[in-house]
Amino acid sequence: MNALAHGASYGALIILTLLTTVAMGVWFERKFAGRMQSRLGPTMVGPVGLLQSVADVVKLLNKEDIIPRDADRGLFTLAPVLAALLSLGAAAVVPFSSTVVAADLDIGVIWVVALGGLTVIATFAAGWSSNNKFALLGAMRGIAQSVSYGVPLVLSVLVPVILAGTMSLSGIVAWQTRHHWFALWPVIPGLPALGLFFLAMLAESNRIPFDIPEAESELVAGVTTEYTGAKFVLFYMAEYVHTLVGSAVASVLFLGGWDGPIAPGLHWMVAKTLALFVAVYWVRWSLLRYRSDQLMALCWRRLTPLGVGLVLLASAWALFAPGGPA
Amino acid sequence: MSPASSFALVAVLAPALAALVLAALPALRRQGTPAAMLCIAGSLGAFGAALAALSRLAHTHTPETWSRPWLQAAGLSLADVGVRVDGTSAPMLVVVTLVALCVQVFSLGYMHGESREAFGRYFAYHALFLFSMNVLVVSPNLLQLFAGWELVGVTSYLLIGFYYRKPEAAHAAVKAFWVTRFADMGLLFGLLALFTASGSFGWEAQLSPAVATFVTLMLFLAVVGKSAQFPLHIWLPNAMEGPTPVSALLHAATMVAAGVFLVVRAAPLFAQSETTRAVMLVTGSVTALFAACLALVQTDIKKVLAYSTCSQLGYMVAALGAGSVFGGFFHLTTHAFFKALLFLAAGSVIHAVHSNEIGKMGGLARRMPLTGGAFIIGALALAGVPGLAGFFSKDLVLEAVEGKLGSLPWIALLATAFLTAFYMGRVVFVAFFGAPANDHAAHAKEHGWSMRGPLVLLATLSVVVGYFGGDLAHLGGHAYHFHFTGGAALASGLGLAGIGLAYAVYGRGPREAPAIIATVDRIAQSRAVNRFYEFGFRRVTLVAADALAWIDRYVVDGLINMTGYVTLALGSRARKIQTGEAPDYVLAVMLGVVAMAAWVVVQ
Amino acid sequence: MTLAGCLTLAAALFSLGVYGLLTRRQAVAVLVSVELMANAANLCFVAFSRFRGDVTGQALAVFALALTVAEVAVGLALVILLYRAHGDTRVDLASEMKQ
Amino acid sequence: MEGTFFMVLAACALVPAWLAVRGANLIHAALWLGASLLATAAVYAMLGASFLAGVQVLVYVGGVITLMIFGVMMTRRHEGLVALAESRHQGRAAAIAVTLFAVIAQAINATDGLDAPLSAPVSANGSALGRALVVDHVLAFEALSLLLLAAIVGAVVIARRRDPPDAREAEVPS
Repeated sequence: MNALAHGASYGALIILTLLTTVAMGVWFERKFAGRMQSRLGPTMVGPVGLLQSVADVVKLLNKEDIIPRDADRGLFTLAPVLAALLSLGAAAVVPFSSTVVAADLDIGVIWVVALGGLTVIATFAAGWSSNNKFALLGAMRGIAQSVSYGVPLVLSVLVPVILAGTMSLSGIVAWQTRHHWFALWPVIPGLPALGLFFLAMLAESNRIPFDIPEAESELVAGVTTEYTGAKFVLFYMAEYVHTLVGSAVASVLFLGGWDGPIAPGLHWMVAKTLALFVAVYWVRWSLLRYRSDQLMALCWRRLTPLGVGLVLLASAWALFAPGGPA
Repeated sequence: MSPASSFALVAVLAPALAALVLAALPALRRQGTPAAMLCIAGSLGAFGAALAALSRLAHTHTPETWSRPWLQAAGLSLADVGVRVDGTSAPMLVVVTLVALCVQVFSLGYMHGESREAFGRYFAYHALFLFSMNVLVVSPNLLQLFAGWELVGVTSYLLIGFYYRKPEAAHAAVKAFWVTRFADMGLLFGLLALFTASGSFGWEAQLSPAVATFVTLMLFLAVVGKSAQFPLHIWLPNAMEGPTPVSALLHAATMVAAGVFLVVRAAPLFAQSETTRAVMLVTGSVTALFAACLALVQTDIKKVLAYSTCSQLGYMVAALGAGSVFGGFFHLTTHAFFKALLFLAAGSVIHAVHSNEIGKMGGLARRMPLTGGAFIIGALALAGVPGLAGFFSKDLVLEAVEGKLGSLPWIALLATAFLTAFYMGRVVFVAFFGAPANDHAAHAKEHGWSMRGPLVLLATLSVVVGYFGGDLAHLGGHAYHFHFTGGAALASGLGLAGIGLAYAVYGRGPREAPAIIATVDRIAQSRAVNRFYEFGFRRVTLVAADALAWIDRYVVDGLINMTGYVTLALGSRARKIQTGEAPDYVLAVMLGVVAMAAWVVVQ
Repeated sequence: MTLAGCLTLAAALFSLGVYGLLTRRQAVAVLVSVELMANAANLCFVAFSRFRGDVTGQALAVFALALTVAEVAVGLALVILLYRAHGDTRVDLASEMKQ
Repeated sequence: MEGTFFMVLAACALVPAWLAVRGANLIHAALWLGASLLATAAVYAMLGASFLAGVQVLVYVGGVITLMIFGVMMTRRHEGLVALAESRHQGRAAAIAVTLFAVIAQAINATDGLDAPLSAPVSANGSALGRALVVDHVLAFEALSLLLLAAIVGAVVIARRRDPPDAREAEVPS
């Protein structure tokens, strides 16, 4: 029961933090995008527009909750909830420090990847239940994309798993604490694996340059076309959380997680996660969208073989390098 | 492996090699002459090896056997295959290979007009025949002998039917094949009975009298077929449709003698059955006399010789029936040479005048002196004129038969001797003396040395081989020493009388045949034996076959068809189960699963 | 939680799968039922693995899982083919073999 | 507590399973199957097979269900998503399923020793399972790899269009 209480309390803490971070993240992104585009971004609500996100949320929650007449009502409602739950659920196993973790599963890596994969279901449910052809097209693209990018994602995740010899996220961090970060050494499977994970994560969470399910210039707003109000908030939030958790996982897997000098572990972890989070936005506001077939070609012709190669290299390293994993 | 048997093995394998090469390389076979040369080389090698084996045996006087187990099962072998060199097989091997060699060389000239392809095919058959015959001759047991027996049957079929585009030839080939095959059933039954009774295929088994009689009678049936004894002689005259050298080799000197050879080989078995020997004696003398009568009236030179062969084989069989194994074997040996000589000389004549009819010849002795001389030597040898090969062996036969079965066989054989001299005299006087019957005969010429050489060689042998009787007997462990007796005087007197009569009748040109000969001719024309077979075939076999066919069609097939109809009917009902829809099949599978699971649980 | 409980659950899932297999005509729905049955079998493997204290059962379950995935991939390819041929995916339409 | 939890999970597995095999809507059926499989995964986790539970979620729910939905969407027109056509074997099918369950249940009842509480979990971190997979049963593992490869190639070949796709068009795995 103690573990349960521990998990529950930390879980609640982490969720609250995440939600706050999302709110701040939206503000940060708008300011960031504004600066990149030589404008100011939000300024009106609160000091330097800090409360803009809060205002947005309040506004959205007050909006009418529209369910299209021919929609599949059950799924239409389930989809955003599922999306939010899954992204938050993935966060449950991410260790923010050696103690701040809701559930330190021995198969944490699989948990994260599996829940990430399940997001597809939510995407699909949203797109299909809307009974809107843009939404459905978006869902179809999303499924193809997620299923495909699941492959390089898993392959890139396998690199630290093989090198550390464990599937527990905190175990991987602990290994890096004892030895070195995987992004730094062995640099050849490590750093490319980080890049691979980053790209695959962008695709899995439908971020630019892989935001084809949304593709606002083509599909209005993709799967979220018919969503308004609270449901839209859930989707929006889920996407942010997904990205955030992805960044956290990348930090854990490749950048040593809470490992760092001087400052407490939690600070290091948050710093690394936010750095990656910023990188995601940087990419978002810098790059253009890929075309669907280019996206697939990239996945199957470039990233997947690369991932296989990295896994083989990591295996070789684990087998032959001196002082490899036990 | 001892020298003699290795020589014998070479004698078997040399022609086999030639046959194999010719079978495997159709291009070479179709070249003609190279194929012939290869075949003759094989025969030459075989002859040399046979001679070496014989001389070796003459030196050691010890029979030799080399064999390997064959058809092994459960540690036991059914029989051995190999070679056996003894006083019977070694001389026979020499005779066979020598005659074969002569015939093949002769064929080089005789078959010259054939297309290259047919020429090659002819020699390929010859090589195969020689191999088969040698297998038969050297076999250490009766099973291998049987294999060789059937092989020579096949090659005989192939060679009789050599001109397969000619309907008569094809027909004759089939007839020979079927008649001998019918007789071969006897050999098969005999062998099976022998194996059942003695557990082996050896010829030295001791059998109970009844079994011995059965086995030997069955073997003798095969002999009757192969050696053209009455009443299964009918295939041999037809077999003359084949090329004449083939007649000389297969149907005079070697293959037909295989029957006699079988009896000689299996003499220990035949010695155990008085009954069989009596049957042989009767059959042999009847055949001898009967065939000689038929030979009187034939106008086809080859048919005269064919019936003459039947007749002489009857002599041998009669000798064997009388218990004189060596008498039969000796006559076999001498007959092989002079009958081959006669056939080759006849072939030479036929080649010159383009006809088989003696009426279309005449005066050939002057135009073809060598051929004529060879034929006359052969005829005299056949007639039993003293000093020539036939005289010694025929005398031995008559001596053996004398006094058996109330002397009737002896009288028949004496009469045959007379008739033999007469019909041979007839042929000689009509064909070789007098005036040429037509332009062909008038312009006949001798042929090249490939045809004359074998004639000279065989003529020489026909003269001298009789004097080696003692050595031959010694080799086979028999006692024989020629001494001139009253019987011999009687036989040779009858022979001379026959020649004289022939001269009286035919010596001064063609003349009306005497009444008695005309009668025989009428009887011969009636083809009584053939008609008996035809009757038997048409009235008995075909009717029985029709009845069986009816039963097969309406009873057996009816049952089968009924099965088919029932199955079809059931199938069209059952087809409705097959809906082609997967769920139905799944349903059935699941029913089965549930039933099985329930069964297990209930258990 | 007992082995009997797990096995009974598996049996119930399997029977449901059988029921679906027999009643469904839509190819994908048939696949759904088959998956349910395979899953029930896997549950048995895992339960016995725990019961016997032997990891082999789990290994078997992993193998079965992979097999199922392969089956679904090929099955769906066939469904697509069926759709191209008939414009529909009802399995009872594919009865050409009947003739 | 554990027993109750198991009962809840069993219900969570069975009810969606029922809906999966009875539901008229194919998409719903596939999703209900996913739910049932998730519940089964939870049972796996309870049984100490956490790795298997994760793989179940990853492969089955994330992969297989997705593929199925994809298959449905590729092969159904939008208006035809509802699977109205039911087989005519309803009654027989129900009888067979019930009999099967009864038979198995009877077999379980009749066997002694199945009611004892389960022993300790066999694999805590998956390493034993890993060893079983690639050491003890490596041949089966390799054979399975080959099978998967064959299945991938086969699926691509079966499902690919007759006319060769535009060179720029990447093949979408399905």
